[in-house]
Amino acid sequence: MHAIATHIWLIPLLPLLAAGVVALLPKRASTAAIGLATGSMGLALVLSLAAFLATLGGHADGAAHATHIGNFDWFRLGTGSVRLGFLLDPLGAVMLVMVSFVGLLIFIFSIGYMAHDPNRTRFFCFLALFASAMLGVVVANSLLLLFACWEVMGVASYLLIGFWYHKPSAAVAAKKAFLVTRIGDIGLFLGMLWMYHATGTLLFFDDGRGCLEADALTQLGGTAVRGGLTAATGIALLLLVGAIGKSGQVPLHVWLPDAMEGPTPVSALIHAATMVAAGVFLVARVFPLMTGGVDTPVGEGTSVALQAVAGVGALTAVFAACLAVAQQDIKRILAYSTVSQLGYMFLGLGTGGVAVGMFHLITHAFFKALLFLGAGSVIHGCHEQQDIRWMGGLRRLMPVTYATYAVGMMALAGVPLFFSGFWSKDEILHAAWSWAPSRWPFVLGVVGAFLTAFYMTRQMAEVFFGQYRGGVRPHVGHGIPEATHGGTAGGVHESPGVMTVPLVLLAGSTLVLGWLGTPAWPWFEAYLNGHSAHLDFGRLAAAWPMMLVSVVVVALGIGTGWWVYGRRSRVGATAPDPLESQFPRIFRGLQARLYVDELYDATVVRLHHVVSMVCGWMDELVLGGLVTLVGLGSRLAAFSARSLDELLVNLGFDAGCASTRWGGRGFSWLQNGSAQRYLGGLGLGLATLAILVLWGWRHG
Amino acid sequence: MNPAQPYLFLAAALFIIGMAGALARRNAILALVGIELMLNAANLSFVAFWRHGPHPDPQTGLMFALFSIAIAGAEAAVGLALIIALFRHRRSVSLEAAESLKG
Amino acid sequence: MAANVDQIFVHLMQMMVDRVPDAVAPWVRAAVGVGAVLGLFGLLFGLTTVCERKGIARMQNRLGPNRVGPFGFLQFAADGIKSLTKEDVVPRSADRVVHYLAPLALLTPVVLTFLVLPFGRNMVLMHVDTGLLFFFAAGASTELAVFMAGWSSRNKYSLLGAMRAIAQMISYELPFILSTVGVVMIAGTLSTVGIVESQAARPGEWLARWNLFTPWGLAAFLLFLIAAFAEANRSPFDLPEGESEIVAGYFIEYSGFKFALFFMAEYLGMFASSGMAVTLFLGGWTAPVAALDWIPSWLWFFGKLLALIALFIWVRGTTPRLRMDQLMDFAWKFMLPLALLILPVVAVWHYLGGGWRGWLFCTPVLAAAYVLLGRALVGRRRIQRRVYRYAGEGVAS
Amino acid sequence: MTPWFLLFGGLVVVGALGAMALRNPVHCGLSLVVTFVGLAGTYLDLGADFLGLAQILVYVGAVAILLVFVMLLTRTGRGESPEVRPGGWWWGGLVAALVAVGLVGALASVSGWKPRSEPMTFPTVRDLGVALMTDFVLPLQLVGVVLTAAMIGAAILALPERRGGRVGRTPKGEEPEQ
Repeated sequence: MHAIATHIWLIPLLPLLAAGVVALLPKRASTAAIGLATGSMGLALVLSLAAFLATLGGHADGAAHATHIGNFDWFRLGTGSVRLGFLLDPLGAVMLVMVSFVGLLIFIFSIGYMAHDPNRTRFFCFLALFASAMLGVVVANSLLLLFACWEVMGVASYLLIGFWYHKPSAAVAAKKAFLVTRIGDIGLFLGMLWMYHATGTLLFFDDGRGCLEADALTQLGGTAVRGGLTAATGIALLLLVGAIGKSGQVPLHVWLPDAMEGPTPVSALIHAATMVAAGVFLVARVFPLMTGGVDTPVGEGTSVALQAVAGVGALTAVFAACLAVAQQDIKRILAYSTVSQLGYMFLGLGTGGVAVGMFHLITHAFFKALLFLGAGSVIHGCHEQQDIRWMGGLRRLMPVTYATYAVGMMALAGVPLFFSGFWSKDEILHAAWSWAPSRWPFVLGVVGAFLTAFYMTRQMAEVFFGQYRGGVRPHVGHGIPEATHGGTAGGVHESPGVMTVPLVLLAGSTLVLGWLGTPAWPWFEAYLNGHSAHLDFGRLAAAWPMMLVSVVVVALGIGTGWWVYGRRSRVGATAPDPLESQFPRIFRGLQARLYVDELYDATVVRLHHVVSMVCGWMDELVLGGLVTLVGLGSRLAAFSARSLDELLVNLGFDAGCASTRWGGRGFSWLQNGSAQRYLGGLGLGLATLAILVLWGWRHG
Repeated sequence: MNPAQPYLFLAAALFIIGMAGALARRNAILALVGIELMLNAANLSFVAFWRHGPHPDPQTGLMFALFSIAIAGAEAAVGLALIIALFRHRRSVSLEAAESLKG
Repeated sequence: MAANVDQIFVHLMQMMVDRVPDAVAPWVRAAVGVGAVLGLFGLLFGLTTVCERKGIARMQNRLGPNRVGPFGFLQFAADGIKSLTKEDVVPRSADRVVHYLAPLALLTPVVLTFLVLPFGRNMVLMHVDTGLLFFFAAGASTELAVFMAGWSSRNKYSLLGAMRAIAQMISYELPFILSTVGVVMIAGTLSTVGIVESQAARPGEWLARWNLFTPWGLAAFLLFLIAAFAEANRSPFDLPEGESEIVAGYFIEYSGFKFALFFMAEYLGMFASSGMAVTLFLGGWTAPVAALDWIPSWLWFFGKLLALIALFIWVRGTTPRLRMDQLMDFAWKFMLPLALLILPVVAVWHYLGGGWRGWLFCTPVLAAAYVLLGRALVGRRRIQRRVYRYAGEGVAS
Repeated sequence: MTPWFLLFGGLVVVGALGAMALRNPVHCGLSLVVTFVGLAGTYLDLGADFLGLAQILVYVGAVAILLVFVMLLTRTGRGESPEVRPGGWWWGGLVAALVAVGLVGALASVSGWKPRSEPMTFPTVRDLGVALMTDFVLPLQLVGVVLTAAMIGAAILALPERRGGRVGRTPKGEEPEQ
């Protein structure tokens, strides 16, 4: 019990060491690299499971919170010291298990997926680095450590998205992801600074002195800043900005779909299961702060920060779902769906508290990883084809992928009873319904649920039903020779076992996980709060109207989807989308992602250009222009004086003229590029200062 | 006269000589020499204050001078590398050769 | 009795100082000490030159000096008189002041380095806390003198020689200094006396604790010795003076007594380096085994010193000259990394407390580094027996 | 004011004057060495042994050598004509004189200097090392970073440049075009 709690730092350390060692390996030692990275991840999973079991034992013997902390001095600066720490609590433990389990499966999947890539060694180094940073975020007991891991994660994500850096689109996408998340990170950083300023510590828990504990929270909640906000709210909002950036919420969602340029396992690992969940996790971690520093009952959600969380979440859920409807790229659809589901998580956090949001996070991680890996398998089978218009009929060609994908799809759509997505989404909708401040999040959530069912049905119909439409266009894959595929099915094949086994495992967990959080047996919530759960079908009875609503909505969504796409399957790859022929303008608008990128191009980027132009211009003006201007002005004065002179008096002003001109030249003489003149200026300044001080000293 | 004052006067003299030279010489290397002299003057006053200052701190002044020496080493290395780069472009180490960078 | 013999020079010095007034006592002590060192090492210098010439001659199947004095051993006196009486030629275009100052600027720091060498128990001229640093500070100043000599002669060979010498001395100064840091880490002091004392046998031990007897000490000793060869501009690192390439390097334009001064400074520098090697790694004036403690400490020191000088002569007689790029590669790509590696190894050794665990860890690490660095240095070139091809053999093949 | 101070102070001033006023740059560099040696002596006189030796090791052993080496590399050994900017001494002297007025005025007007209350304790090398590893460990690390950066920067600056902006070693037998 205590052994794992005090050695919790081993979990992120192992993949980090693996990454370090792999980084030093030569390129050809890919087998060793794969073994090291996967092995370290496996060990991390074992340790995570041990940690998880330890927290389970914690509340069996009646402890309120099975939280273990280990803090240490990082370095000392003057009299103060900067402290870091590690932490194991149910929230972290469940994340640890999820991250290491999904991570391990994705590592294994990558072995097959990247089998032909010459740079496998580098890839596994980055993967391990990423996993280490993510696990570090989970076990960090200090906002500073969390931030550091958070940034390492950002770097690793950048490296992985741009892994195929020879593709310009990948390089651009990596840069975009990095820069956009950086905007969020500024918020997080500012929040962190503010937190340190206000409480003097960045440790979350420190025996009553941590910044998430009662003393600090009361102090923060009691400190009013302007606008009627408390310091707690301010910090919470800033941290929320960081979470928004990392989790791809509106308005910083633009990077996530582009990030699909990376290899598919990366999309599964980073942009479905783990990294984007870090934002949600951050909000969950600082939840006491989010509630405004006072213990409001969960569900009331009166604090400004929580309202912002819920608002952002609900908006994102619907917005991204709309965009997902019109995408053609199998991974982009999933990407927008991820954004949308993350919105649900925020909605759940904002309206229902930690357990609701986290439950959806966990279930979503599994089925979205499943979907992404399924998509990867499809892409791999179709020779790096990503456009769903060029697929079709894969049901017969890739049966395992089809079956597991269907499980993932139904979980995501929220098909009742057997699929985890149903239970977690239902809880969110339930919480949103009973949320006091507003009914809007609920309405948006229901609309989002409908859209989710709709677009997932569309995707299924396009990819797995009908006839195979590929094999006509030349492919833009990497390293797959053209000759390997022929025949009617274009050489589409089921993926090897190393790729399908993770799929099956993930599908299994998707089916099982839902039962951990049904209203009848809310084990998950109880686990996070440190109670023990009781089986009670009465609660199920109380929840059934909401379940009915969501069942109806999902049925409606799937029905509509099937009616539009499934009835008649698409004839050819170039045929227009049925929706496109019905509502061309709306569809194109959605296809173009509602022009958000263009909006940013036109506003933020343009503004940035303008600002930099203005800066450049100011620079010229101040450094060069001003001097010239002064000179010119004096010359102008001189010229007019001379004209006057010549016109009127014709004598007397010549001298004045010359002296003014000399003055202008004198100013530009200051800026003559001679280092020694500048040094002389420094010296003169020093002398003046010294003499002034001396003067003041004598006479002051 | 207190015991530190001669050393401080010496440091001032060194500083002034260095400054005059750094301002007057055309040769960039010698301007750098002048700046080194000024740095050394600062070091000397650190040590003088450490030895004779009123505040009985056993190490801080020395440490300051020690770090200053280290930084001055780095400064000389980078400065001289710059001069070599300048020489490669202009075939001259005269500071006037570097005056094209003006506003 | 043994103790008296051991301390005989200390007693002599004390007797001499006791006879003068207190005010001048420190000056007398300093003057006598420096005088003794100069005289002793001057004599050693003379004898070494003769021995070297004779030794190398024997290696090259010649006779060497054999006319002046018994077996030619007074040759150095003859050479000294000759150089004192020769005309002192200064080139017309030379920078006279600098040209004149250069030999002095070389000799002074070299002589200063002897101040901190402990020649025997209680026999050190300047007992300071920062002895090792003093040694290196003085040693570093010699490069400037080399530059002065080379530059002021206004001769392209001397300038080339000076530049070669400076580049070489700067490059080898790093491993020279770094290889001693391990010793400082173990001894915990920069004082040369303290370092020697830390290598003496503890009561009850039969073997002394020379740093040479540890894996890292052996490696550092070899590095230090190689760097010392280079610092002394001796074969195989004698590029700055290569007669066949640049005539005589930076002191081409020196003649007569000034030339003799250069010559002497070089040999004194070699003695100082050897003395420091003895102090740092060979236990200074301590006996290797406790049973031999009765032999006077200064005998031990000079015995070790003479052995090292013999090694210097032997190496000079048997190794070919390196090329400039080989010289630089060797310093930067082999010696510097190895010297840096020794530092963590020493730390681990200290942490493990030496003993068999220390050996178990340090030896493989150092050996592996040696092999890997060596292979990296040699590169893909295979070392093989040299094949001699003579003119007239077939051009094909 | 000890005789040592007079000796070393004299060396410092004479050396500095020479370093700034001699015509030949190499003479200036050598004169600078005299200043450095004088300063090291002053430090020793003040009781800062370690600092004095470090001064010799760093300045005489490295900086001065580097200076003269660069002088040789840039072929300024013969001295350029004119060595001083037109009006340079006038300008430099004026600024320096003003600074001198400020500094000397400040020094001369010092009053109420409290003598040290307790006897001076000179730190040993071991004390300095302990201080470097405890109280000053952060500056030490920073200096390490600065030195590393300076080393890399200097190496890159001094590397030959190739066309197309890439910095790197030119292949053998292909001198960079000037």
